[in-house]
Amino acid sequence: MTAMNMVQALNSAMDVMLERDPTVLIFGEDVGYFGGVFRCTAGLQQKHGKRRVFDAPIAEGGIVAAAIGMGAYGLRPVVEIQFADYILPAFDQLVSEASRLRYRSAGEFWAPITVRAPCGGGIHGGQTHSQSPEAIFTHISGLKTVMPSNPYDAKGLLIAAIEDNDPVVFLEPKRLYNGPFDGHHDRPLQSWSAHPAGEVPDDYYRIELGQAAIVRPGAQVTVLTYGTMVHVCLATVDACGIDAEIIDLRTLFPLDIDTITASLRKTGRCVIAHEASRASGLGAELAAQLQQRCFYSLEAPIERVTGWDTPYPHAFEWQYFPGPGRVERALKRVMEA
Amino acid sequence: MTAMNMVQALNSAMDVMLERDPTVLIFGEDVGYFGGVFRCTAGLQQKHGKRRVFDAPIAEGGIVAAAIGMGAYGLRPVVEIQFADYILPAFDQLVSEASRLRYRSAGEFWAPITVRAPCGGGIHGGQTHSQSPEAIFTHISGLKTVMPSNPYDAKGLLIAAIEDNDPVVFLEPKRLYNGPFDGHHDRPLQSWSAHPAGEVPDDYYRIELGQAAIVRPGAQVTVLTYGTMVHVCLATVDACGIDAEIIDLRTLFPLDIDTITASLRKTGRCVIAHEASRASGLGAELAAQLQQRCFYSLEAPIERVTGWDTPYPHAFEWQYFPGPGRVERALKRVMEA
Amino acid sequence: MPGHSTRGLQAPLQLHIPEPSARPGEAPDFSGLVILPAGTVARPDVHAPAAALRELPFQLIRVLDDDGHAVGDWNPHLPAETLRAGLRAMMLTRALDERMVRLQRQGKTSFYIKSSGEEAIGVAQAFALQRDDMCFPSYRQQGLLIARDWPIVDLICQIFNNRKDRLKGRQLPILYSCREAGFYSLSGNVGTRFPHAVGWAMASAYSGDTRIAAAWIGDGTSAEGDFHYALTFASVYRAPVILNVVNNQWAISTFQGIAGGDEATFASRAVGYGLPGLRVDGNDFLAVYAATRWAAERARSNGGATLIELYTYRAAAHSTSDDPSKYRPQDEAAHWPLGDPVERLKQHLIGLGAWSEERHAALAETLDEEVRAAVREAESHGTLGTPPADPETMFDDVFEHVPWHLREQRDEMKAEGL
Amino acid sequence: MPGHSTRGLQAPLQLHIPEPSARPGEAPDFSGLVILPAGTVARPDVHAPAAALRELPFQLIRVLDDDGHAVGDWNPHLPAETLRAGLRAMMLTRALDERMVRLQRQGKTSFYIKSSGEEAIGVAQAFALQRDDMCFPSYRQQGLLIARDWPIVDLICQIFNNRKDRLKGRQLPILYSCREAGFYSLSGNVGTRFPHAVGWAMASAYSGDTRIAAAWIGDGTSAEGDFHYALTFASVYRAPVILNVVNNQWAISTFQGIAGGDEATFASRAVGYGLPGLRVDGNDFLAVYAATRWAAERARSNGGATLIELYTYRAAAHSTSDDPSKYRPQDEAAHWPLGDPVERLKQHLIGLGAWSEERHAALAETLDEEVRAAVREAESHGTLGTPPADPETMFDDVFEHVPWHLREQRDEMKAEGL
Ligand SMILES: Cc1ncc(C[n+]2csc(CCOP(=O)(O)OP(=O)(O)O)c2C)c(N)n1
Ligand SMILES: Cc1ncc(C[n+]2csc(CCOP(=O)(O)OP(=O)(O)O)c2C)c(N)n1
Ligand SMILES: [Mg+2]
Ligand SMILES: [Mg+2]
Repeated sequence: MTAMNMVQALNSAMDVMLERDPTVLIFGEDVGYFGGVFRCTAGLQQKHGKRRVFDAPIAEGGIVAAAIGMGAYGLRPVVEIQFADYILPAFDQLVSEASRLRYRSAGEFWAPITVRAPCGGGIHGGQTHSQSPEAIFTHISGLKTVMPSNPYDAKGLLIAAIEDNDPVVFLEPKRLYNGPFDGHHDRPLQSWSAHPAGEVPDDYYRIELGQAAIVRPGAQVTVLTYGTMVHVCLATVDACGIDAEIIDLRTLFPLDIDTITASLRKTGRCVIAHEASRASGLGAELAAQLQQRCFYSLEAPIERVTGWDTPYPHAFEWQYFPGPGRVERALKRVMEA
Repeated sequence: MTAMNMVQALNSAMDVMLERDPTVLIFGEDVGYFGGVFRCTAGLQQKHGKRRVFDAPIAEGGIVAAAIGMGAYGLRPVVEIQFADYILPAFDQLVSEASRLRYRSAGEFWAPITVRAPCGGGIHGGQTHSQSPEAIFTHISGLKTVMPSNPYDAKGLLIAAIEDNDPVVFLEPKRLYNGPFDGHHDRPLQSWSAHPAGEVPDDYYRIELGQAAIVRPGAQVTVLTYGTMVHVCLATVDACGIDAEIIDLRTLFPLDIDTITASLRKTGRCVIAHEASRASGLGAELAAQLQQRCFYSLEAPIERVTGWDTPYPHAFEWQYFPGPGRVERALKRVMEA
Repeated sequence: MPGHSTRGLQAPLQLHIPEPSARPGEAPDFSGLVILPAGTVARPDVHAPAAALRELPFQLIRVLDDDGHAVGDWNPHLPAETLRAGLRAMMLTRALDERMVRLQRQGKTSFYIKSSGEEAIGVAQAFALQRDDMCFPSYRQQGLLIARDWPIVDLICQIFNNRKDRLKGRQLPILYSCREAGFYSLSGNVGTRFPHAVGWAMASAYSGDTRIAAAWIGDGTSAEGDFHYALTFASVYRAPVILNVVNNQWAISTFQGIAGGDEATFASRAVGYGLPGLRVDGNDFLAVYAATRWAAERARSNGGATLIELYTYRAAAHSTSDDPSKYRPQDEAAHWPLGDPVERLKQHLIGLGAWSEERHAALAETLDEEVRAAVREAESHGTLGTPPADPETMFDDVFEHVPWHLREQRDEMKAEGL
Repeated sequence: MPGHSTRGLQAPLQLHIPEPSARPGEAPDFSGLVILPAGTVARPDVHAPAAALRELPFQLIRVLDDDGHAVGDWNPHLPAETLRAGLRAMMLTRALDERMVRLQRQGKTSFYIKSSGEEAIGVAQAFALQRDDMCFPSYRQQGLLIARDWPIVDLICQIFNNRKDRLKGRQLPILYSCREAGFYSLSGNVGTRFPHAVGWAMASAYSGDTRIAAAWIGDGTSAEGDFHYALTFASVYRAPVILNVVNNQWAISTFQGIAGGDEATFASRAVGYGLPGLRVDGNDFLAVYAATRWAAERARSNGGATLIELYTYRAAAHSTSDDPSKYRPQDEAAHWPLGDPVERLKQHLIGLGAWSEERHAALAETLDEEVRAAVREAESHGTLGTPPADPETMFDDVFEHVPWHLREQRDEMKAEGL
């Protein structure tokens, strides 16, 4: 066990996989010599050689396309998209190719690729370094989408993603890279060193895709969330004294429906929290599933606490970000309904 | 008034707008001399000249990008993407540029573009000529998304879309081009000539964006649908004797929430039907909105009848397509709940 | 200085919209094409630096002259046996195409795409590659499969989407996938697999393998971003790949000028990436073979990628959904100055004394019968409308393992009796 | 023949990963650059056919020689007054950049991007264009705005995201939009506006206007699909646009070889699209002016687009978030063989007898004071952390008219007291 922040945990996951599996290779913008603008691949080229870890042209579509071709050959490429905002030039390759290759070839070819990208806001990144595009991936049949909320999960999930034989979009809430941000931007920064999930095994381990984690058991209301919002919700619940059950989805698609519905059947109330904008966000799918599966258990309308349906406005970050105040009031509305 | 099918109505809308507004121009793959693979622009180059109506390179991203630049100049380009399946290479331009230009420039520049694309299945088009990608557009702040279900609406909505100063994704259910397909693929083809909405004014008229249409008033259950599924739902309801209120959304974003919620408050029951796959489809957003806004009116879980969460499988079109049988059983489930 | 304007004196700008040389009702007009005699282009060393080859993509590599003689540096000097095998594969490709279009008209399949006039491309290129080199074709290189002796009955079963369709009815007719034949899965999206070939080739190099990759894209499709990605990655990482642009003059109804072909050759796109660009008479079996061989040798010796423009003409409709008489002169194909690939190889073989009209006619008949037999066999497994597999298989292969939501939807479908 | 394999005899393939000539701890090494003397490249007629210009993109257009003399065909013979105006604009750009980085360190803004070493590009190009020609810049052409006399206080207000920020706090610092100055809205996405410029130029031509467009993209960003779209559309429709690639050798930590620059010049990408490609010493004010002028005249006379590679060096960090000593030799900028654009124009003016060290020092001081004054004025409207506008404005401009769901969300935000 070593104390790691999320960057170090991700780095360790890739290091372990480069060591274990000669078909694993890593490329992306600035990931080689420099080690990535967030340092997630720092030292990996130096350790494993530039054949295994190298810089790519600024062409996200080309990066994903090359990875698919490598995957079809038999390699297991892990590519970094510098910001999730910049995954869109690769969207056609992800949707029309990566996600369909196995299906249309009836299993002759597949794309065991992992596409890592830092996502989310809270870092003063403005419109194009703050987005949370996960919902659009969850609409695509054949893609898996993952978002860890702490170093321990990050490493275990990334290893599982790399070993997965299907394409995985692996979104990393960059606001959590250095510490468990609870949404109180006016308070001192927290660090992972004080957090139990900042203790990370040095070796190989997996956290299976498709399994949510109940990060706080509770009886009164279910909170479904993921990424940075896990910590915002935890802090909010701790502060406001509502006995909420907080579920960190971890894998956004396919959902861990059993864990989710079991919780809701128990509590009868639900708040969904995500940073992404509301309309057709992942919260919509969750609410749609739950109102159908747990209709007779529901005691209040399911509330969504989300980013507004606007681009991410740089100077109004804290009015946009669904912070503790908004989570708390949603919880109260749901409890009072 | 002239009897028109949907292709002719769309053609008429573009003809009228080319005539009225010298800043309107049309380009896209095969739309010029040939008039489009579905003939929607037939005769327009011959009538208005190749400066106004011309072929474009096979580069959907370039087509949309060029249109945005033209829009910023002051033109009102209408571009055709040959199939909605092929809009994805333009996704980054639509999301990162068209939808954000006005916002990020605080109104200095905007993109008054219309992106037309035939969508949907039921024509034996296989995986890449059958998709219904509307949900991903409805997640993007700054885009409007429209889908007509008949010739009359198609013309009025397309004119409104062209005149709109925001970017509009205009999806045309290609299975409806020639007739109001009711999902009974084993019955003779119907034609628009026998349908009241096949009577179309020759001149200019608008159907405002953002307004749904109640295509069948009813008291027992609300059916929310759009595109081809409007006719499938109408036929199903006619056949099964349930007094359903069928709402054709027409504009998929922004939604006509008042019409929708008023209906649900009245009926207390709801079925949502769309061709697109289920997970994170538009039905999710509708269900999420409705369970929240009409919680205390709801007498049964909201059901979604949708395409399955697989690519569109060519030879199993009628097992994939959410046909009358599935709609009927969903209605019954909702009525019996 | 900025701000200083001379607007009043300036002539207005004009938008240029390119037009083909002839439209329906007009006489075909290829007078604009400058085609130099066969044998005039020098063949550089396969290790020549790309910088020394910058004018090559503006020339046209031809081996077979107007009399059917093989001339010049690029003549690959293939044995007659190989030429006859190539002729046979081209003729079989053509026979299959003809028969399938008829069956489409008879309603036995919904869709087909012919490669008429372009048979030399898939076939000669397959001959120039090794059998385990990996091909990333577009939908018009069925010749690759035929040249690699892939059983046509397997293709027809896919076209019929019948019980023996290995793709389980999931794909439109002709969107094959034949891993064993080194033929990558096709998709309806044009262009998207072009950069996969580069990734595959990089993977082969990464692995110290000896296999190279080859990819095909149309003149029209070269405008997609995927084309640029492929060239960029191929150049940067010196990937062992052959990138082919099949310039058959048309992209459905759109002539090659709308993809930029009036302003420069497609082969010359190579220049800006520091790659060799070869422009080849695509209807000349020997030239296509020779150019591909050159590029393959270069790639195999770690010399990196080559861009090849195959200059040809789409002699048939775009697909069975298309009617070219709506946008180009009906008889344009007949006026194509580079002739027909089958006819040209046949004449060459006859000139060599290694073939005859009689043998040719007999072979054509044999191949037609071969196709008919394959059709009969395929039909015994069903045609259009025959369920290809259990509809439940629809939920397989979305992921490696079927997840809960698809199991649920599969059950829902079964419960619905679909 | 296919199937015939000689695998056993073949050497394994290898993956090539390009590397820059020096890394931290090593001596800067530009010995690989072949830089011919100034004045050696002939200036073709602006109406010359692109096919006659295919070798041009492999040369380097330079006017100022090592002694600061203007030599050769490309010398634009600008009056001293214009040169001094250009020098001033470059110096003001630099002064602003320096001050802003200091303010960023002081926490008055969160982010900044300098154009150090690249000032000749924005400035000389603005001088060569007309003021109402439309610019589609990347984030490193602030010189355009300065040369067009746009008030720097307006820029600083955006950088501070303060009450006078015309963009209402919506954008990261330096992502300007100045419609009145013909400066298109910037975005954090690299490359996406490059093809907008072509669309704008097509629209200008469509409208019989006389204004042309110009766009800028980085060496690294040229790998995006948007680059290819822009060149394709510009070529096909002969759009009146100047497409600039600023090759400053680096893309954050990635050297230009990863974008293909080791294999061919970026200017030579033009060849494959039938466009002229000019490769220009980007640190030579006169050469940049002359090349841009050539391209502008060509575009204005319906001769279509030109691709210009501006060969320069990013002398500063990528942005205030970057530390280049982590990936390139610390003193690499000082070894850049093409010097510094301000210094070179200054020496040229002194050589002409139209400038002096004293006037230069005095001007530098004046400009520094000008920037300080602008900062003071901007600060009076707030700096980082000062609310730029009412948060409610956050819901404006998503659409032309605020729709119901955003009105509702705005009310929700107000009710939350945010
Ligand atoms: C991404 C995408 N855009 C558009 C289409 C529609 N389409 C199918 S084939 C075709 C023409 C392709 O022309 P070309 O590349 O020249 O190939 P050819 O058909 O001539 O072999 C078009 C536009 C498509 N299939 N995919
Ligand atoms: C689509 C996209 N991908 C990646 C990035 C991250 N990024 C910002 S600047 C940059 C480097 C650009 O280099 P270059 O084009 O050479 O321009 P320069 O910074 O040298 O002026 C990168 C990769 C981005 N902003 N947008
Ligand atoms: Mg073609
Ligand atoms: Mg750069």
